[in-house]
Amino acid sequence: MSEHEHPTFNANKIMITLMVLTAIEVAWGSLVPYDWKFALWGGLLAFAMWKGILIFMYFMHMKFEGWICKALIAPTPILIAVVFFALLPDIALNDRLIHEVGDQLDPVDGTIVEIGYGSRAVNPAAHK
Amino acid sequence: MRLIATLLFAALLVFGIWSFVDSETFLLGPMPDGYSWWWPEYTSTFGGDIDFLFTFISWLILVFFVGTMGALIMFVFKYSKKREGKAVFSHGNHKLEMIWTGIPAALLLIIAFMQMTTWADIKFAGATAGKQLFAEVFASQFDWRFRYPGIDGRFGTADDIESVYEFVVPVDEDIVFNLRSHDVLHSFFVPVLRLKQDAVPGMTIPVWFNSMEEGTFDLICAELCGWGHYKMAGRITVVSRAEFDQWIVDKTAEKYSNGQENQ
Amino acid sequence: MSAPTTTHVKPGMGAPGTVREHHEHHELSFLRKYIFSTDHKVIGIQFLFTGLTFFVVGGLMAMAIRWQLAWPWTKMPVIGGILFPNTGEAITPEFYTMLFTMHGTLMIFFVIIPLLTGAFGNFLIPLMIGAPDMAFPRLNMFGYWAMIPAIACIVMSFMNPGGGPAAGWTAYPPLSTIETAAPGSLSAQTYWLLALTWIGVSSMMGAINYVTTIVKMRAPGMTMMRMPLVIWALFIAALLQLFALPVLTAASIMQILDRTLHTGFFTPTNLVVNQMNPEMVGAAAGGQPLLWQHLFWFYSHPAVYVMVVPAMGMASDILATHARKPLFGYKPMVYSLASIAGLGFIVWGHHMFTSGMNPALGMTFMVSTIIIALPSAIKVFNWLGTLWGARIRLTTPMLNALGFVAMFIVGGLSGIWMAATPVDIYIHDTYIIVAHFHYIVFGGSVFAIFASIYHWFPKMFGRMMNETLGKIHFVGSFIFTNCVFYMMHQLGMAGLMRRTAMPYDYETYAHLQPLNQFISISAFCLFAWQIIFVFNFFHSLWWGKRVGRNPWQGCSLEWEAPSPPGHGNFDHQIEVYRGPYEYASPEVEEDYLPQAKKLS
Amino acid sequence: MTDAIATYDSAVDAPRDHHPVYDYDSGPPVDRGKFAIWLFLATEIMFFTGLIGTYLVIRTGAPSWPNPEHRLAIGVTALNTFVLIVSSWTVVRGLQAIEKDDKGGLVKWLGLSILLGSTFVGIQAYEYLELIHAGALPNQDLFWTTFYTMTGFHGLHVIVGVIWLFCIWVGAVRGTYSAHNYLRVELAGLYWHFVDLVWVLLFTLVYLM
Ligand code: HEA
Ligand code: HEA
Ligand code: CUA
Ligand SMILES: [Cu+2]
Repeated sequence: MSEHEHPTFNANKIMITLMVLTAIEVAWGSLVPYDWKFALWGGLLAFAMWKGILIFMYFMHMKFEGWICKALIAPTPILIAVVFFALLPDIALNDRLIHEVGDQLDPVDGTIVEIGYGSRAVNPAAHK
Repeated sequence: MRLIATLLFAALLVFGIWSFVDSETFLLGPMPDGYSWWWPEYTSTFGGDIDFLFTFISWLILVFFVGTMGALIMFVFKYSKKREGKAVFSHGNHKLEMIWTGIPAALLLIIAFMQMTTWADIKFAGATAGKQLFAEVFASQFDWRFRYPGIDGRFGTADDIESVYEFVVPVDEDIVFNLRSHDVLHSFFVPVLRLKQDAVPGMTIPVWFNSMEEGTFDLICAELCGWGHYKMAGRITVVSRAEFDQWIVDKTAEKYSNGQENQ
Repeated sequence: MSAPTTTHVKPGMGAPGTVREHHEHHELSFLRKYIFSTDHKVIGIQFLFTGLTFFVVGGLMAMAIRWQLAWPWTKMPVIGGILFPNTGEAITPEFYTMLFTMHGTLMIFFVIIPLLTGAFGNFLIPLMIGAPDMAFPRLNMFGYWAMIPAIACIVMSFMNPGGGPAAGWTAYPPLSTIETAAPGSLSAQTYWLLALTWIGVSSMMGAINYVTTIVKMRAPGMTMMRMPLVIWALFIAALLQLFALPVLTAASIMQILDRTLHTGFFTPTNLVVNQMNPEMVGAAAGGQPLLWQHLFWFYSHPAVYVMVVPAMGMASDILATHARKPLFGYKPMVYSLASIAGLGFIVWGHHMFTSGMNPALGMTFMVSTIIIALPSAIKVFNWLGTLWGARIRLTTPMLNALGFVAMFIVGGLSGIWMAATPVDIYIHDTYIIVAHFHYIVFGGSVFAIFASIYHWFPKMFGRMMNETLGKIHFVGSFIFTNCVFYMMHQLGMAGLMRRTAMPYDYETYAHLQPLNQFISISAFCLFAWQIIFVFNFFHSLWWGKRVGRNPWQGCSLEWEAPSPPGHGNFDHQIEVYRGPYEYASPEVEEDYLPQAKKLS
Repeated sequence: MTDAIATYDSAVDAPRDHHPVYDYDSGPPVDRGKFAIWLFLATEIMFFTGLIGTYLVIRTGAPSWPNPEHRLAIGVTALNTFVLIVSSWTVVRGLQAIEKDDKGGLVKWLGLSILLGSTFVGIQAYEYLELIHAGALPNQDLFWTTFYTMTGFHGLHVIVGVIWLFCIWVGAVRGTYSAHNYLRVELAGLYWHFVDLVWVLLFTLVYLM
């Protein structure tokens, strides 16, 4: 039935790569300090992307698909970027947010965590 | 049918032109003292810029309206007549296509650029940054409250003055205020000031205006905020600086005489 | 476009032109034939009837809105006693809020989108590309049946004892998520969101089907660039739905969770609504109302193009057919449709200019919004180009299509005001907006729907609709529509805000009541005038003149099939030799050259 | 105007009975089912864009965010991640088996995938129970809000995937699929891999980051 010769790739090899990557990732996540945002996030995102691409290309054999399936998926990365970057200035980097910091007790281990936003008041100058 | 159709579309065209050209009294004759079917006179400094842009765009779209509707009416009138022979066998014209893509594109880009400075003047952070904060405006279901720093000019001190419903501001001065809400969305809308800004819970939004005229004007909530949205009215009273200072003094006196210093 | 003879027959999965034998000899039971049908034509007609029914409901709500605005808080004639026995038979503010919320929701999600994509998408796509049915008939049936829970939810929402949803069709939080903010909307809003989710599922199933059918099931010779513009339009609208709708679904789910599980996506900290703090009663907080607005408009702006793009396609088809002239600039038309769709994804912020959105972002959205007027301009000019030098037959479909063009121009041009950020500061949420979108959705989409009903009614039911009645219907509708919606611009110019139950207490608005009364009376007339259409529709259904395959002498493939087409659509093998608009072709004697006609 | 409207002529206009159904495949060489499933996956991608995008912007906007290590059991979930990846791999093996007409292989590998998928759901259910027991509810704070929404919807997808695979497995046991007919296996597999892919991202973003 299928329209083309089915791609043969070594699934075991991909699987093992994924396993190893996951292991490294977990190690990375627990070894890199939580405050080293750049290294932590950068590394983790890179590993996640790598794994995602492996699954996408081989397990979902997008690599062996014709142009048509690629075209169907092509708009999504663009739209993802559009959504994300349009939300950034308003939600993530919004400097007009002002909330009192609310300390909360962590329900699981009882430590105090800060949830909510710091007082990033507008125009501190105006407030004198 | 041909005549009826032509007349119908022509009526829309005539109507449209009429509403633009005779915008003040369109259809219903002269209005009582200063009311019109058009925008009310502006009183803020940036009102002029906005009105200019509006008028400019109005004329531009009027031109396109007349052009396209005119062509439509003409073609309907001319080509729905019973005639011999077939229609023109044409699948398009590349050159024409370029022209009628190019000209609107240029005009649209001009509009886009024209408005940037006005927009930046009104809304960008730079327009309010570093300026003395005049008041804090709280919107809540369904009233407006205004907090002034009081005589000492500082917020959060005992002599802060609060006013409900009425926002008193001095004329000819840049008024910078922080707009807040603690329940749902509201919108600070003063038609004559050409000013509208939503109040968003969780956000403090700096807003500014400068009224060039004295008087009292309606302050309207323009964002749906519940069943009482329609009656969430306020009032802006623009007075001279001297009157304003006097008002502050009076308010302070009133506050202390009522024994309301429980800040 | 001039009839190249080489057909790009790409062998697909099977041999080219696989002919399946037809085994259907027995009559299907009534249930299988009309209720649980997998036939795209029946499903299309199901959508048509559902949509029109809700159109009447939504229209009635509009009338109630108009009653309130003209004669606020006065006794409503006839139905007042039934609806408001306790408030002197007059509308209450809560009820008014619910009225426009439900009016907007029904009209957009249960009328225009189901009619355009559901009814005509289903009916026309297989017929116009020469396919026997949709690619997945069963999925298609489920697509219609997913409307049923949606309808159930919206009815539940409407009938909710505490009152209906009260946050506008845009459902901005926190008004929509905090129960104390809008008394009466306790579970109604949740049902409303569920209805939206179900209707989304329905649209998504439809869209997957349309795209697959159009790409995979075109008749031999029917290349993409030979498809009628309706099909292009429906194709593009389906893609818009596919890529935008899931985001709304995700957002509605978040809002449902905010309401039911008290999560905190859209609830900021330290909220105090009606003396109640959500955090005190155990809700999470720290979220942001603007998040919803972004996600909502990320879908709902493309959705407004879903409401106009198929209408544009229909108008293009009908204009060319009844002008007896090839469509002017087929390719530019296709490209402009595609660019409307593409740009449609990056302009949603123009609904949020004054919402507290970052002003720099506002400027970006302003530029993209202004640019999106360009493809629309191309379309308008090409329609006019089509009329130039034509031999116009002023039939009812043609009149309605012309009405579409005229009103789309008016509605589209007022969009330019709003796209200008500083101007939008004044006109945002005023009646200019209401006028703008009613011109496009009522004057535009609804007139295109009227045109399409008149145009394809013979194909759907094998009978003609009455032309004279149709013309009377058009003339009256056109006049009253303009009386209603043109005058709304004037209201907006005076600064009148939308969603105001009783504006005349404001000094600024006190003088507007006579104008509102004029608008309301026109609206009642508009509604009453539709009785002619309803009569014509049902009368013609049974007693209309029988027609043959091709009553309008059209070129596209649906006219090759019998009227109404039987199971499997075509009774002879279709092959396509040319584009869809070969009217007035010099190659033949008649003034039309059908796509499937072979010239020796 | 009505002169343009052709009247009904039964000689040409009446439908001809007993005609065959003309079904033609026009498009690019890809199966309809596969085409549709990719469209469907595109909608799924956009759906998760909504959820994950929301999480990312809320998270980057928050000045402080609890370290997931303190709140979640990373070890168990890492194990779960392995389970899901292995299940994806078994599906691939199943597909490769049926391509070679190895029907027994398909049954075996698919069965394994279903087991692994169920294990994943089980472990996640256990994790949820533990968390809820410890008092972590979605209305606690934004961390839990986003956590439950994202993993919950992913979990629902896994359940749907398991049911789907199970239907395919029943077919495989009955011997429906062969080297010439395995499209349905492939489609279910595509969905399963997609669910796996989403998990790979979620695990990183929610548990590790
Ligand atoms: C089918 C529906 C539809 C369509 C097609 C459009 C088309 C457009 N819309 Fe509209 N819009 C809505 C439905 C629609 N809109 C709805 C429902 C709302 C309100 C939602 C709510 O808040 O409830 C809304 C609100 C809305 C706003 C927000 C206003 C506010 O709330 O403050 C804006 C702002 O930019 C806008 C702009 C535009 C523009 C620029 C177009 C353009 O695409 C129009 C392009 C067309 C033309 C320009 C006309 C034809 C061209 C010519 C004749 C050629 C020459 C012209 C020039 C060179 C200028 N619309
Ligand atoms: C798709 C869209 C659509 C349509 C067609 C309409 C149609 C109409 N609308 Fe509506 N409207 C909206 C979409 C639409 N509207 C939206 C989205 C809002 C915003 C809501 C919000 O703020 O949240 C709104 C808001 C809105 C308001 C503003 C309320 C407010 O803000 O306070 C008003 C006020 O006058 C109004 C009036 C009307 C009128 C008089 C019609 C008339 O044109 C209606 C006439 C109807 C008919 C004439 C029906 C006739 C029936 C048939 C022809 C079917 C025949 C049937 C068979 C054959 C079975 N509408
Ligand atoms: Cu406050 Cu509307
Ligand atoms: Cu829009």
